[in-house]
Amino acid sequence: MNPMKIIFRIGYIVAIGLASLCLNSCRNQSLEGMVVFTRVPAGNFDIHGKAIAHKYKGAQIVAINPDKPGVPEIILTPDFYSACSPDISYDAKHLLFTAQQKENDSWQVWEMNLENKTSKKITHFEESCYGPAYLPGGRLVFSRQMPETGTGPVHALYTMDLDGSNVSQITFQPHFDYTTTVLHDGRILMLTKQLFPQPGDMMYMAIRPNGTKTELFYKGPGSSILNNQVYETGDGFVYFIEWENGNPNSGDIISINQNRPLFTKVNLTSGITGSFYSVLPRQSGGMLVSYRPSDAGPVGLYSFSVEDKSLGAPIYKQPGYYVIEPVLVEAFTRPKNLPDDTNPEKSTGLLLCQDINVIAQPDDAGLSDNAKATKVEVLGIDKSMGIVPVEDDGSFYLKVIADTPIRFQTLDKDGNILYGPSGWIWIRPFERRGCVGCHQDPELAPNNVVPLSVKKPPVSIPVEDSYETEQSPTIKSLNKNEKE
Amino acid sequence: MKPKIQALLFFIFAILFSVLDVNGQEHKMNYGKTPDDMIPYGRFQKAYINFFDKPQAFTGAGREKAPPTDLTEVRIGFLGPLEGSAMVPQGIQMLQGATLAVDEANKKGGYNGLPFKIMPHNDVGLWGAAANEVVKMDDEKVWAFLGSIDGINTHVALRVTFKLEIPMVNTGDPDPTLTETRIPWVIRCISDDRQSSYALVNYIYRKKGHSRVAVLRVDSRYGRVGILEFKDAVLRIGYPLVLEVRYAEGDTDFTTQIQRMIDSSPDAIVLWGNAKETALIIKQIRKMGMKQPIFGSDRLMSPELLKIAGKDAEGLVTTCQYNPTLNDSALQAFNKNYYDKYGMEPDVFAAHAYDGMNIIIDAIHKVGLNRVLIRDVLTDLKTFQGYKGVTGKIIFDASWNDIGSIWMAEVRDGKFVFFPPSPLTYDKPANNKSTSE
Amino acid sequence: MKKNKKLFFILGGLVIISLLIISVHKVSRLHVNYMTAVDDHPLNCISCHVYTQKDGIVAKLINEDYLSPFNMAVSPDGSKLYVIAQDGDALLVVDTQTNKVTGKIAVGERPHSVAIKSDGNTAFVSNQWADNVYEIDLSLLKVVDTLKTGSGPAELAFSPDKKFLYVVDSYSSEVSIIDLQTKTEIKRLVAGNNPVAAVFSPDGSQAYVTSRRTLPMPFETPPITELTVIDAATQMVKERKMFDNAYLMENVAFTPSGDMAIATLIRPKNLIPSIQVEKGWMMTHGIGIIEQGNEGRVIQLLTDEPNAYYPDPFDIVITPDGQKAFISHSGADVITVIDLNAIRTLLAESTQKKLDYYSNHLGISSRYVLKRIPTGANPKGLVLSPDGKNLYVAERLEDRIAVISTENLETIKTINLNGPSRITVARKGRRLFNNAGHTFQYQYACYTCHPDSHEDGLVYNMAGADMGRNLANTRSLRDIGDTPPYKWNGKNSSIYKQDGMRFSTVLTRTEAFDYDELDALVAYIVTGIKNPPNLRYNPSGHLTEAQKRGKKIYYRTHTNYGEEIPVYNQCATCHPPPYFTNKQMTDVGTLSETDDPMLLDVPHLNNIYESPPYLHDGRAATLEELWTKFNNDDKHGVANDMKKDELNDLVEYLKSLRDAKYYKNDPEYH
Amino acid sequence: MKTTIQKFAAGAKIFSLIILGGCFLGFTTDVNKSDLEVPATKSIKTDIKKELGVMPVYGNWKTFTKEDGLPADKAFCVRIDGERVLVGTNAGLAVYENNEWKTYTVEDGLAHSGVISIDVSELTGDIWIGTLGGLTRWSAGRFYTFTQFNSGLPNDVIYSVVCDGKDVWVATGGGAGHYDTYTEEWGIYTERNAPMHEPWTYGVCAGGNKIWIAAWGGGVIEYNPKTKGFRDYTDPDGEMEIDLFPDDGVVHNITTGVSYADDILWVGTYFGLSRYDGTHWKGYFDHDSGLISNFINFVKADGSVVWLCTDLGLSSFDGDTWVSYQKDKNSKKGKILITNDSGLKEVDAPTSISHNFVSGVDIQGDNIWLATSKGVCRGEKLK
Repeated sequence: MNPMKIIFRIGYIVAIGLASLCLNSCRNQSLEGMVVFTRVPAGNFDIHGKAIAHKYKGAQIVAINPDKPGVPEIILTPDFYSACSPDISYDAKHLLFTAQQKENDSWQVWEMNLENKTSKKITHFEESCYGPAYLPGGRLVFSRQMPETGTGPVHALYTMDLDGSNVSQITFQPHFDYTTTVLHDGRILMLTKQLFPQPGDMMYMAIRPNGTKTELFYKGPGSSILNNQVYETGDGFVYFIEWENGNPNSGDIISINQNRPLFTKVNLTSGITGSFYSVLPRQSGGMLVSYRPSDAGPVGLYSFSVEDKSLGAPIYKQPGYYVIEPVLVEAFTRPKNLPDDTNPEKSTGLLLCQDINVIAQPDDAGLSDNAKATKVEVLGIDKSMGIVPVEDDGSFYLKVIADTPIRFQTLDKDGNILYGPSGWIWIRPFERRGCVGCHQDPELAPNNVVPLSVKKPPVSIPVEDSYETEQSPTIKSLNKNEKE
Repeated sequence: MKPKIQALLFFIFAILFSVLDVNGQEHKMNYGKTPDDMIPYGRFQKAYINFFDKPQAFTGAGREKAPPTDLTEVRIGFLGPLEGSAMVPQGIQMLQGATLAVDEANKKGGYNGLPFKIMPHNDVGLWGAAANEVVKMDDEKVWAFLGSIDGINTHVALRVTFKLEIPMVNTGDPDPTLTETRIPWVIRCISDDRQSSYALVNYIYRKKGHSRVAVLRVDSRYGRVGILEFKDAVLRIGYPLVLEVRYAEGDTDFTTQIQRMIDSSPDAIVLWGNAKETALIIKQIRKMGMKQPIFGSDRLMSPELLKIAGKDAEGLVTTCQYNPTLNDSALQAFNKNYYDKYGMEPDVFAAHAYDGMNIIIDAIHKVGLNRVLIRDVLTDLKTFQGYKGVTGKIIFDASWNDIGSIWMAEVRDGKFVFFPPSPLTYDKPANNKSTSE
Repeated sequence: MKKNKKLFFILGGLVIISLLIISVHKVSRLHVNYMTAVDDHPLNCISCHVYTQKDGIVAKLINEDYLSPFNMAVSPDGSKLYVIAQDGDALLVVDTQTNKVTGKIAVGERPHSVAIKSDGNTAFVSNQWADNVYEIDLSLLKVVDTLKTGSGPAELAFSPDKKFLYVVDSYSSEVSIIDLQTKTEIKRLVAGNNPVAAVFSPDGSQAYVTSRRTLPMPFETPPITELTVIDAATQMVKERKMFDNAYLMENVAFTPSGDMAIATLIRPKNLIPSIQVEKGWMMTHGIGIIEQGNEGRVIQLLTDEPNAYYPDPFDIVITPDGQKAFISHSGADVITVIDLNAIRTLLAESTQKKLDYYSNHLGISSRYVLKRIPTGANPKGLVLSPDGKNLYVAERLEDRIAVISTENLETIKTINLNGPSRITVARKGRRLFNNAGHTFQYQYACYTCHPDSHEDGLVYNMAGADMGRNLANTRSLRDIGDTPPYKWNGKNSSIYKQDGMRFSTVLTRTEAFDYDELDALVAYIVTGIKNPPNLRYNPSGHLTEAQKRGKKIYYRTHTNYGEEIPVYNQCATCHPPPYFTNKQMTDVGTLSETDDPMLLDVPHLNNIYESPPYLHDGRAATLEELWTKFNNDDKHGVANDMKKDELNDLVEYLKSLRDAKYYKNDPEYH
Repeated sequence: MKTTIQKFAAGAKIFSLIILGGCFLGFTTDVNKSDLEVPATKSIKTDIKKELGVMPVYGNWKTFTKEDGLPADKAFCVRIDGERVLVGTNAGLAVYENNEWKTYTVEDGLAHSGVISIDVSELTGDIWIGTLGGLTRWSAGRFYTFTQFNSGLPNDVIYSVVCDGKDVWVATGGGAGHYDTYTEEWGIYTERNAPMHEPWTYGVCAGGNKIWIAAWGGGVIEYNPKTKGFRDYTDPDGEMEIDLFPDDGVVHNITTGVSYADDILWVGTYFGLSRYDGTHWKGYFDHDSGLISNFINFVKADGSVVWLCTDLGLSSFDGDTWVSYQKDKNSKKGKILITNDSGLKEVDAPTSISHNFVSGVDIQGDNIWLATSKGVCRGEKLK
């Protein structure tokens, strides 16, 4: 080898090293205590909050120091065409976000090292992935757009290790599912909206990171629109933005109590005109909110006092940009790392319903015999999976094919539909799920009795032969509508 | 219906009090056919009161109760050793005998078209007792029941029978005290140990002229109560036993007891126990050199004894409550039908159970489905007095004990040969003080 | 060459040593992996081999003698607080002005409650493990008399005329009535199962006695726990109020007007397959109310919330104005404040049917829970100052009393009882054991199903692979350190493994204990849970005649018929002293159709009389039933040859079995 | 055919009446009916009073049957408990309170619907109920059942139960049982550990610091709780079919009941009555005393008076005078038979006991209650 070449090469390497050192030292500016948010070009923003996934063209993730107004912002994602949905790791050293490198790329999840600002692509799907969030145990959860199967733009939640391995789909329903936050108890709080057979309302559901035990967490009145960014504070409050009854001009800050989320709603900003888009409670107290005072003008970052229910001065506001999804670069308590009781080698899970006839707030008369359901029908996406008679105590016990969306409807003794179809559910492999009833008060604990149905082996779903032959009236009409 | 029953009752009453033949017995005799010289304290003292001169009436209510209208079968209880007892083979024979009677009755149309049904119960439930089984029978609504063999279990059953008021027919327990409780709900259709004892005493002492008798008996209620009458009788005629030794149920080595017998130098031996142990005893007696004649209780009349004791059993004399070889058409028909149905020879328990069950069925036919009326007819000392069954003629005394004829059997050429015992002598009824004047 | 040789030896030695180290390491790794069922445990030998020392110098060094304040009473003038130190076997006198402990009177073993006479001069202290009550002269701070009671005396109550002392006998399930003039017990009345608390109604006409365990119920039927009503005039039980589907009714209080009596309780879900914690599927906690009007209506209401549970409610006190009730949740380190007027309104507007519905409702508590006040570890006894202004809270595992203002509902101060300042590993474990923080949404603590670290008398549907299968009778945790394996199916070779990852997956359903926590928990379970003395059946070691006969049967080798009993089927083969278990797995013919095929762990039998029901699935309500009902084939020992009186003798002997220490050095048992 | 039977019936009636009349003639004295007719008031004619001495006489009988709310007509036993009366029938426990009957059965927690013995603990008020299927403790509304399977109870058929302080004793066919309510220990006494031939026991009572057990076939067993020692009292003649001497011991070994009061033990049998004062035995029979029948179902001593429930009516005796109560089969009216040194007096009464087959009796204050084969009845003390 030519000595010159060798010297040149060494020089080159040293130069690069020095350059990168220099660059690094520039980049290694600590973000501790700063606020990171998404800055969306005004024209690309969904001002009515209807889009569940945030995938704004040209959006950038930006950091500012809220205590030092006037100090210019740092753009963290200059190398990306668009970047959204920042999520800070528990030690505040990393950041997850979703981005497209070039204009026509799909959106994928990236992780940024906040010390050196370098990013690493984590998801490698053909379809886009949105809304990442850290999970305990070195994993993350995100929403993936599913290949089209005729049930609409279905998005499902996935989890994987931070190195991209051990990918696992955890939701299986014709819905748009999206992660909002991970609750302190370790469950994922998912924003979800039914797509098939007809569009449903938005609601928050809590779900274990292995996709089991999904339950309703919160739903607003009517067709309220819910924001995809939720925060739980250390004292047990949960904050988010709700467009009550779908009113597009009034996104309000809502607080609910995590102990009793369904019935503790407080609208903190009903007295404030304008619309809110994001809320970020700070550990030190107070809040940062994305707010737009009127129909015109940008969405800026403001401080907000919960006690006074009043807005402070704008912290960051830039014409032509909407500022949303603020997060704090600040270490916080890791949620509980919930154990996984599913078994990927199994193909079924079990479902127990204690009493199909339990109803919310019974009157003293109780249900008449005619109003009592004696059978339950399990419906798949496009076919009935069988009709199962319930036991005398109203219980039924099913072995359900795993990771398959199903719905239920209750039938009386003559086969007439009493209630239903219900919303979609699915059972994970080896999951064992229980419910008190089909349409009971969601705050009702089960009565302590041995359900008659568990005295026998479970009924397998789909019931043999019923898959094709026993087509229920519901499915028939469904198929007919589709054809039309 | 009512005047009819009343008539019947008053008639029975009248009969009991007025008819000359007070006890329905063929001849006026001492209680239990006891020979005069064997009357308790007969030589020294007249008893202040004799208890069993008259039958005990049942004065309780219940005769007016109408039969149920929703029956699909007529249930009759059965209590016997069916598991967990050394007597299970006998219990099964008893059940088969009873079942044969029921089957025959059902072939003839049952009771007004309703079939009879046996409700079998083991007489000693684990951790329980016969009493609990009788309570279960009451829950099953039986009209009467048959049972059992063991003296303890039968007594326990009898006691609760009185509370429950279920007529009880016993065909297998020879314990004399069973009918001496005065509970007016039981009749016995098999001769008791008192009759066996008297026959043996008569035979051993009077006919064979022995005077020094040693007894080896099983240490159970059967052995203890059975030998009691024998012991009392020989004492009263002046020949107290020279020795009474015992062994436990299930024992196989009797050397000690036999040596004690040798030491007591008897001129005859009486064995009171179950066939199996007694057969071993006989072998060991002969092996140890005793040549004395051997006599024994009713349970020894068994193929099992012949099989085990073999040649050593030759000359053994026992009592038996009936003669299975008697040339009687009913008996032989029973023997045949039984063999055809069960593939085995009936034993004494089967034959008596057959008779007992037939008596129950007859009683139901006569008075209908009312336990008190069934009791009344079973105990009226008239309807079934002198009943001719396959086991012979049944004669009830005032305590409803069967004091009909007994048989004796001797082993000759490896077979039991039956013969009637010599008659006991009676002078005149002794000791006439009775419960009411 | 020589040098080489030397080098060779040195090298060789090094190789051997390193090989040794490696192999020791390897062996240790294997051992630890086996015992813990994980492969990443830090090979910390202390974890299992030091903290679990039960006696000896090491045990002395690593442990402390804590006080553990439990129940309390306040002097009539409010100047003194009398605190039972449950582990300190003492009655502490606290000056409420100076917040200082001013006196300490040694009392009997495991004191439970203290009652102060209205003149303030005399205290009575129940000694739960000594079966007596001490009379204490408070001016002299001296025990002046000992009153004999039934077994396990717990709460004390004076009759309204102050002539009688009612003593709740928690172990023998009775109430002893003691004539305070003659100092003798005049009678015992049957109470509920494991009664603990007694209180007289404000008008003095009746006493309410709550109990902890369910009455004996048929297999697979819900628990029912009794509140016993004693008529003060006749001194007889007047009525027995039944609380369906509830148990562990630790304490009860009347409102000053007497319109309600409120007891703490737990509503367990033992009959439902234990497939999830969410939505109250395992345990719920609340109160039982008896209305004075409405024909004495019995109501149960929860104090839980849909996503937050407040386990192990222990004590309850009601303010003199009848407006507020305070409940100590010993499993959540919280005092719940209840608005009694809100309760009154709810009761007034609701039919019984509605109230029955509410008894399972997790949201209804919003209507009457005013506040949750956090406390130190394991709040137990509560007492109000006579003026009702201060609430004293015994923080048992803190050796501390918290003082809460009943007006602004804040903790205003704490009183240190001067226990050891060091928190030992076992103490930390005991806190973990008692606290529900390691269960999803705080729904239950270890203590909930293992009250007093014993067992709760319930059979749980633990739902192995399928639901409705593999019922499991809760087992006592007393002195189990030397009786591995654990679980009825014997799958866990150590307590470490028992409480490890799988435990969190199927039982607590939240993050597993970390290794430090596991160390602590295991240390507590192995060293800190003792058998109470068997004062009922074997106080002195001298067996009764029946027990002696029973012992002969226990050790017999031949049946009554003289047949030899095979060694494997003799009692003492599987149940040898000192623990009366051979620590093996076996089949005694007791598996039912709903059990997966398996062998069962041979249970230890020390203090077995305290643990009904029996068998792995709790089918046998009494010891007798083991043989009268579930041993038809003589597989669980040969017994069917026995007479009933022999069985009685055997049962009497089994009841005499006590702590293993009594058998370890007894030559008769070897 | 029918007329023949009726004629026959009538004939038989007359015939048996003659026979019966003949029987009575033998021991009834000539009485002036008009003098002795007891009016339906609560008083007795003074001339009878003389005869009676201190013996109480009861009348104004009121009968309760199924029609009045009893679960069954067949009653086994009766026990007065303060303001209420407990009756054991073959269809459950009937409780009479505030003029109403209420029935408790297996559904309520009773061991078995055949209730054959009852006692009340003076100490705790608990009711102990002996049934054909176990022993039930009924305590302030809660039923707890002991059976031969779930406890040390000797056998499920409880012929007799008695509370003695904290101890409960039962007589069963599987032996006498002793339950210490404090220690919850069961003791069983049978032929294996007590001087009995067989385990069958039929009655048990407490008195004189002793427990007395009627051992069916074994006479009377005395148990001394202090010394834990036993003693047996059997019929010295040892024979079932006779009683050799009436006063040499218990009249028969088949004993059906024991009762102790005023330092006297009374023993009922199906063969007569025995009295034991601690030194001497005395026997009483229907032919030599005012005892109405030798067949004694139940015996109950109350102070100086003993009550004998027989198959022919109720007898009472205070050591001097016998008073017996019968129902006249024909007139359905009552009959009072008074026997003392001066012979027998028979008095008609407007009301009668419910049935002559009497199984149980209890007395409290001015009230007496009987359990009979057909109904329960209550009598009032006549003054």
